Amino acid sequence: MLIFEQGQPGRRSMAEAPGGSSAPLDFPAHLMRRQLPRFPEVSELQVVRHYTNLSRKNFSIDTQFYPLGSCTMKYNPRGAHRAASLPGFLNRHPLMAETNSQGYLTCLFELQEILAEVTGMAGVSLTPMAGAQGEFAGIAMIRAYHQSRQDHGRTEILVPAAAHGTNPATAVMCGYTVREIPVKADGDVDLDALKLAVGPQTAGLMMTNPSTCGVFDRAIAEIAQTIHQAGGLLYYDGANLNAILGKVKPGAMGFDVLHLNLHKTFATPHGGGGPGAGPVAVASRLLPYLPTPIVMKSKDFYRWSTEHDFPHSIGRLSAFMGNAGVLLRAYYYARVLGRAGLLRVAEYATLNANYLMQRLVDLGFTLAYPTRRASHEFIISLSPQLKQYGVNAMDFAKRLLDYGFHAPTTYFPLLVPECWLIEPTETESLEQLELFVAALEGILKEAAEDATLLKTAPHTLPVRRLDDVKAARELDVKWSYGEEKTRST
Amino acid sequence: MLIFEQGQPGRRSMAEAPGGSSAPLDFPAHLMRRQLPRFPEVSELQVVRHYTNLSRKNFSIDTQFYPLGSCTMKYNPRGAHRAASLPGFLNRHPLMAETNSQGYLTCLFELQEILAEVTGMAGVSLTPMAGAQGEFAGIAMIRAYHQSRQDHGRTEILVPAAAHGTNPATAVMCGYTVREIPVKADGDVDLDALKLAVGPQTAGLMMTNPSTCGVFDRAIAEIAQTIHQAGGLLYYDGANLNAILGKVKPGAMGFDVLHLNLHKTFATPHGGGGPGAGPVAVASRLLPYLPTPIVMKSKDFYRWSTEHDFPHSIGRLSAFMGNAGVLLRAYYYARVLGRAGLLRVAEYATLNANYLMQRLVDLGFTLAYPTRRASHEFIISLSPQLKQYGVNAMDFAKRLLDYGFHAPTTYFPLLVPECWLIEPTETESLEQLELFVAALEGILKEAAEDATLLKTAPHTLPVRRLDDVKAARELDVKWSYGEEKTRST
Amino acid sequence: MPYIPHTESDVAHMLSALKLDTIDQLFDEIPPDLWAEKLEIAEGISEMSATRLMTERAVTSDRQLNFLGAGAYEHFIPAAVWDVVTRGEFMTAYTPYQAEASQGTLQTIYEYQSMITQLTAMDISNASLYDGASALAEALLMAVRCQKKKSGQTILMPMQVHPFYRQVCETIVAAQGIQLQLLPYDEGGQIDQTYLAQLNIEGVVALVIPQPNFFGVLEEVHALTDWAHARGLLVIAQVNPMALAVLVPPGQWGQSGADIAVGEGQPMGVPLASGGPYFGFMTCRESLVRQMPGRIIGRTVDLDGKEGFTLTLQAREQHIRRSKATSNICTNQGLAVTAATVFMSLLGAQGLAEVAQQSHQNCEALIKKVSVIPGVKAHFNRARFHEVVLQLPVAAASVIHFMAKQNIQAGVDLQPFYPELTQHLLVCVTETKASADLSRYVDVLAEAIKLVVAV
Amino acid sequence: MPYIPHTESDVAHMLSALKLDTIDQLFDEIPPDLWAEKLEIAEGISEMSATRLMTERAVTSDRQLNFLGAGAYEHFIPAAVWDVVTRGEFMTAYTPYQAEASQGTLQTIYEYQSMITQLTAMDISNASLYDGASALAEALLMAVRCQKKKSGQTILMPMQVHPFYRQVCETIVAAQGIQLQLLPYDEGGQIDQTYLAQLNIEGVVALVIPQPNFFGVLEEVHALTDWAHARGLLVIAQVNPMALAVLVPPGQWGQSGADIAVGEGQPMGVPLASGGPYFGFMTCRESLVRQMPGRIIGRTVDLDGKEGFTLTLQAREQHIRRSKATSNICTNQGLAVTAATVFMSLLGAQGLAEVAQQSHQNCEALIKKVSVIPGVKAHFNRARFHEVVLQLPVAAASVIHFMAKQNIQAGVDLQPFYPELTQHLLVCVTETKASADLSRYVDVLAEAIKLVVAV
Ligand SMILES: Cc1ncc(COP(=O)(O)O)c(C=O)c1O
Ligand SMILES: Cc1ncc(COP(=O)(O)O)c(C=O)c1O
Repeated sequence: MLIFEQGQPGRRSMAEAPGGSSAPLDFPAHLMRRQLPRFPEVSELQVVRHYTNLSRKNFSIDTQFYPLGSCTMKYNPRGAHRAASLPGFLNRHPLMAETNSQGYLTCLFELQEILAEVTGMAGVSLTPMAGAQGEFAGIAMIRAYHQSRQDHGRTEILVPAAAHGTNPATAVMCGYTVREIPVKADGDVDLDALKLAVGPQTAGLMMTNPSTCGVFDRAIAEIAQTIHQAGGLLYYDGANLNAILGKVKPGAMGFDVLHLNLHKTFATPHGGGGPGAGPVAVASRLLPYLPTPIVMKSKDFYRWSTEHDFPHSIGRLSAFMGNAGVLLRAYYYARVLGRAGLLRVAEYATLNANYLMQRLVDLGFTLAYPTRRASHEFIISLSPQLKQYGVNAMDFAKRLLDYGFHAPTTYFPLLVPECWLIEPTETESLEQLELFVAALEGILKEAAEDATLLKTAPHTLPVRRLDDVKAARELDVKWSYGEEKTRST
Repeated sequence: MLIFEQGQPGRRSMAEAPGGSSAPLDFPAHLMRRQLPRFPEVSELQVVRHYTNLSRKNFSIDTQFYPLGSCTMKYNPRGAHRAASLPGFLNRHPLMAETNSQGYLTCLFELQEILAEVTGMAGVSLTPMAGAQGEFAGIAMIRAYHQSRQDHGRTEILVPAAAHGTNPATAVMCGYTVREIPVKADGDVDLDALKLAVGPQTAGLMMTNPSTCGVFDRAIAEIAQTIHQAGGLLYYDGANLNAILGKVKPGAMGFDVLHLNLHKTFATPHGGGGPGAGPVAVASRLLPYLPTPIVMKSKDFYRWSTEHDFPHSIGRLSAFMGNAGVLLRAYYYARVLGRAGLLRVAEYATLNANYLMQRLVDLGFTLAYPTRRASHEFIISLSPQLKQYGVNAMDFAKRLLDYGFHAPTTYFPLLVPECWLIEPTETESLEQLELFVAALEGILKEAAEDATLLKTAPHTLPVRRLDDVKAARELDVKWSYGEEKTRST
Repeated sequence: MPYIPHTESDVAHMLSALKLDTIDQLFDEIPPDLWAEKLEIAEGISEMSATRLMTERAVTSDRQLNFLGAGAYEHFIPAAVWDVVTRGEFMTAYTPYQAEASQGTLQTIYEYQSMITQLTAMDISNASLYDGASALAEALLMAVRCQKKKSGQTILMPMQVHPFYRQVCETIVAAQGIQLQLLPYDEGGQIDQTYLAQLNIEGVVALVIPQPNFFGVLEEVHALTDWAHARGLLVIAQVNPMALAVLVPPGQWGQSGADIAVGEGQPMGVPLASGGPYFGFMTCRESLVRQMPGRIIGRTVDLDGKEGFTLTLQAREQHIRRSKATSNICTNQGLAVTAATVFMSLLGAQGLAEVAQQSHQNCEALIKKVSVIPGVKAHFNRARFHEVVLQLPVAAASVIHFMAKQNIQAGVDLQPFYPELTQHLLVCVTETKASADLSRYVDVLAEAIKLVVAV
Repeated sequence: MPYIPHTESDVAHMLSALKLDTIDQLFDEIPPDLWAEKLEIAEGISEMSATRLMTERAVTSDRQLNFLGAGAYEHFIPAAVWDVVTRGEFMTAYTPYQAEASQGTLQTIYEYQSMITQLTAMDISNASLYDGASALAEALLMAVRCQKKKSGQTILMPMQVHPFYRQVCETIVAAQGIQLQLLPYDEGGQIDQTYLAQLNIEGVVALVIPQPNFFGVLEEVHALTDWAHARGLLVIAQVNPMALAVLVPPGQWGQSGADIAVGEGQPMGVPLASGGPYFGFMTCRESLVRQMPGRIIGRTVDLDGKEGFTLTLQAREQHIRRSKATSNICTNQGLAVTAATVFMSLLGAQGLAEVAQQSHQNCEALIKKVSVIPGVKAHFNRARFHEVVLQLPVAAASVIHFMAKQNIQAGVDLQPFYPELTQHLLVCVTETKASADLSRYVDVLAEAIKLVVAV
């Protein structure tokens, strides 16, 4: 039942009203609203009960194993949440005087330093509000770099076929055309194709390493050389940084610019779709172009950068300076983990992925890249199951929900048919992995014995399989008043 | 699965350890623990996931309608929770200097005043930690009163048959014997029986009004007179104060001493069994005996009472001064409601109860006291249904759980056979009441058509009907190590 | 190991299943010369130490009396909002790709979309963009896509749109060759309509109308909308949602309403939090929906015909359309939107209107009080909403500096953004300010001015 | 109407169903002369105003450097504890009478009982009592019930049991004619064993042994337990659960262990919170279980044989047994117990031991530092746990007063409780104190003493 269906005209959650006297407004009549918007009219208990119960219809890290590949659904420390929620941070206006903000600015400054160190880059800007905005900032910096050198012929960004959708979309937002580079059967980028593709039109290459194929591209040095020799720059999509944190620095691989998804690698909560934070880090030649503001330190005083500090900046990306609350959580996380802890992230994420991969192989599942080590994630293809039982990757995924596990990422990357991208993360225990294996064993058996069970799954969730086609065809994207009386669901 | 079954030797939630260096302890060897207790050895994620998922197995006000009679399961304002959780309150040591505690003491002082006003009594002590401890304090004061007058022959406390179990249990704890007074068919105390029972041995009478029969005893003035004439005192069990808050003051009814259940009438959360708070209020002749400490005000300075203030106090009831956090919540609640809001509590609680009673009568349910107004609660007897379908009050209750409603109080008060004590509270909406009525209508139909469905209910909860007999007979009240390996559930 | 559950025997078991001796061997496909040296980062600390550290850091900005607005507004947030929103099931879920396991998030956003369209009187809302500034930038891109048949891609941008919003628009639209043409403001702080009348609109595709504008001043939204529509321009409304509880909503501007309406959602239950996470909302006319960026939630049915919610019109999005998507946005500001939904439900339309009214009245009360200080007055003389440009007898920066030392955040110095506003302070007052707060502000301001004059 | 959902038309509909005109008619069975006049209570205020009021009140006790212990201990509480515990499903549920709808609470308490019995090495735990003091009082009553065959009902109560606990015991056991016979402490602050040796134990049923005692001093628990058991007395241990992570648990005291062990549960994840809600824990030997007060949770099976949890042995309780119940307790401290369970799971046994060790070491470090101040030293010379009686050269009250002005809570003045301890301060140090905190304490204490001496 929607919150709109629980209202009654005149009902209010009265304690929430500001109270006090309200003289009539003195606005010009033609600028005043004539009729209040039609909102739910509900009591405080109704609101609390409604949204509490709605929340119970979600899967989440706190309640389920959530091996969603490429999304790094690791435990989100509650301590980070508390620290970021301290009144001094939570009630701080973004434009508060620097003299009253030294504690806050210190955290951000130190976070910049930590991110520079783990990425092996020369400078960091924290302002991008998610991975995709980081990508935008990065490609905009590549663009600014070429322009500053009057190198105007570079109109193309190269992107491996396995890339995340945000990569090509970003390149286009930055005014580039996109050329896809094929990926070989072993998951590495097709170097020959890359060499053929590069040229004076190449502004840069965007890639993740390890890639969304779940493997580390062994030829990264040669790829970097190829791009650099052609005059292009290398962009690193940091969504997979969890796989190599502390182990390999993107800077060492030859990348010129990158973003980090703090809501993945640095364990900040995803919030059912956000917020995130996508700081960018750059090699020294791109320093002048960093998006602003950045926290500067002068003689123990922390301050925001001004236009004088970064006259060539690509500019500002948010009204203030990004998702501060996410940054504070990431800072807390980095401090608690410290040097050794950050390194362990990659080690145990990789251990969990490889172990789980092995166990699924034992069950008879088909790996997309059977000759390779898994990074922090790996891909199985359910094509054999589709052929044998007529049950596809989505059917398997939906049935897995019935077992109380969130599904892996399905049908991405696009190049693997009936694809499952599985990322257990380092915070899950061996027992949890085994429970997942047992569930898949069960489902495999069900597929053989009763395929319909999978094709009509899920069966135990608040709703069964939803009709996406109807959703798109008969667009219903908001409540209409008047519906109360006619509906019966 | 128990938390103990999720551990692995050596696993830890490491961020939670205090860190720092630990020199070996310098205690005498024979006083040192030789082996650590065997605790779960689990990760932070395991703990969070385990208890989050456990919580999801509870019904609660925040998720369900919870018409548990006598328990006043009304909405617990989140604002009160936030106010009581302010760091200045939460981190305050109970013995903190009064000079640093003026804000806190002000809240308590004003709460004392508010409670005195709504009860019509002369003085208040906030220290009892629940209703039952309030009862203890009250009866102990009655005892102290009689003793101070050298009136040593009063050995008996009278209690109506409908009384809550804590009433007789309390009287006994205070060294009294208990005599039960019958209740008439109309729910009022049997005045004739009472008159026969009183005498020089009568220390006092404990009663609630409205009683747990859900009716207001109309002869209360005569009851009071009877007890007072016999030299006894009147104790008011404030568990039902929600029914008359602001409407009738217990002091006006002739009561000499009472407790309030702040976790009922003042909307503080019950916490799955506590904490509560059971402040006591007294008429002036009992003032000297109030349990301590009490907050005193001298020239705008708030301080704790000392022995000099209350040399005849019955004494202290808790290590510090009761459930401070509950008191702060109740204070917040009283301030938000204020004069008019407190009165409305009784009005709308009573309206909801009487309306729901009427609706159940319309469905054909049998009232225990059909000639009476409901107070904030009322009783139906399911005896007719037991006779007709072989389905008892408990079966109905368990089936109601399947419909997503908590059950009313069953089999209490004991004097009504197949009893349901139903208390909707004022914070539930008309629609919610109608949904409850519809559920009962459905269950009534099921009882007629398929009684087994009820007798084996619930069917949709985490467990089905539990074996209480086995629980008592084969006492299993803690986890035993070694079980991990042998169990399979 | 913080957050990592592996015991030594777990690791031994797992390695042996992999027929390996060390975890490092799992990295053997990575060329050894790429392996990092030890990180130059301090050793880890306990939750207790980290909490203490952060608590000490937070104290420096605690307990400030705040009169800053400028796009981020201090409104009271009922406790229920974040108590519910930070439940693990909301906070630690991902984007609702598996609809059946995400009905909580999906229905909440559907309800959000319903409320935002009510508030703006627009047809369609998306599920959020990053913040108000990036929402405006996306609106510009969207407007250009919608006007593809028109030649040119210039957007009229009033000077009194938030300066940071204008900067963000510059950053984001520049690469696609879109121009922002700045419009001057008149002596009342509004869009200069006489200037507009003479404007050559060759190559122009849209007009941005802020309501209220950065100065807190109300624009003549009806006349401006009709002016733009008469010339075939799209109207992009940039609005404060709290103000919309009392001001005519963009869907009702002029004859036919704005085409796209965006804004900063923060006033709807999201704490100031140093600037984020907030959320940008975006709404539009139904006919433009296929050009809209960001996620949209639709209602549909399941196999049994039961109501349910799911991501819809995904063909606009990067994960399906890749380089042809309407935007690159993926992660948005879901949790802030959840908070806004709970907030709007709790306050209701009447409650929001009362907050808006109370804020406005408090602001007018402050202006009155402050005007007794010689040389202090409201700079613009038009109707405004809960924010005002105060003209001071001295430089704003010195006053701000002095008042900050008294833990009063006095306002925003306008000089860096508007060189012509040399001694001007942008001050915001919301419903959170009691009369004693206003008096304190006035007293300390007077003191500050005296001191600065004396220097 | 705050928290009340009724609209005017709801009320009209409901009244008409009841065939009434006004709500007041529902009260027509109440004699009119009993109806109250208008309450003399202020009008209601909004959540915003109430929050502001409470915030201002809370500030007066905020940011204190706390060295108070005396039965309430400041330990660090991981954020996860109360984030989980304050979920609506835990916080707003009632006592788990409907077991099938309360498995969350029930299983949690079962796990709690398991952990507490591990910690104390006792057989059985109940689900909590109000606090440490009332748990001790209930233990006395229980001991008397268990010793029914013995004549007399005197309990040996050492002076160095928390004075407030002794007062609570007095209040609660007095009515049943139970006597507390006080035992003196020796020069080391322990139970005087030579005194015991000569004691006439006629009519005595039990001995209370605190560990550590109110002075922080460790008692000779083995010798004392054996002494008592040799004389047919029950042993009631009154223990700090945090100390039990490193000290020999009551179940292992002497030859056969304590009979009943109780204590204050607050150190296990419950905030200081001005004194409550805390929780009293109570454990006992299996043979005594039927005399135990309070709720007990048992594991059982459902109709399908599936594991489940339920209230058990209810025949001891007031709601079944009424006047024959083992106690009148009904509502207990469920939510605090839930917090303790999460806390103990997070810390683990090793973590608890580390907290205990760190606290102890910090206390010893403070004693060392503070001893350089002339006239300041530890008063008792025996092993102790994280708390110490400091002897001062001046009255403790003046020192406390001075240090409170510097926002340091210096300790508890012992004179009101022990007239012989004229210049003595009870000081507690936990793991939360950093070395800078200790130095600050020492500096301000030295200053305070100087000042007091000068007066
Ligand atoms: C490989 C990859 N790149 C980029 C992104 C985009 O990041 P964000 O969602 O933070 O914008 C994602 C997120 O799913 C991703 O997995
Ligand atoms: C009528 C009545 N009296 C007394 C009590 C005991 O109060 P408490 O549980 O707070 O000890 C209750 C609680 O259920 C009650 O309903």
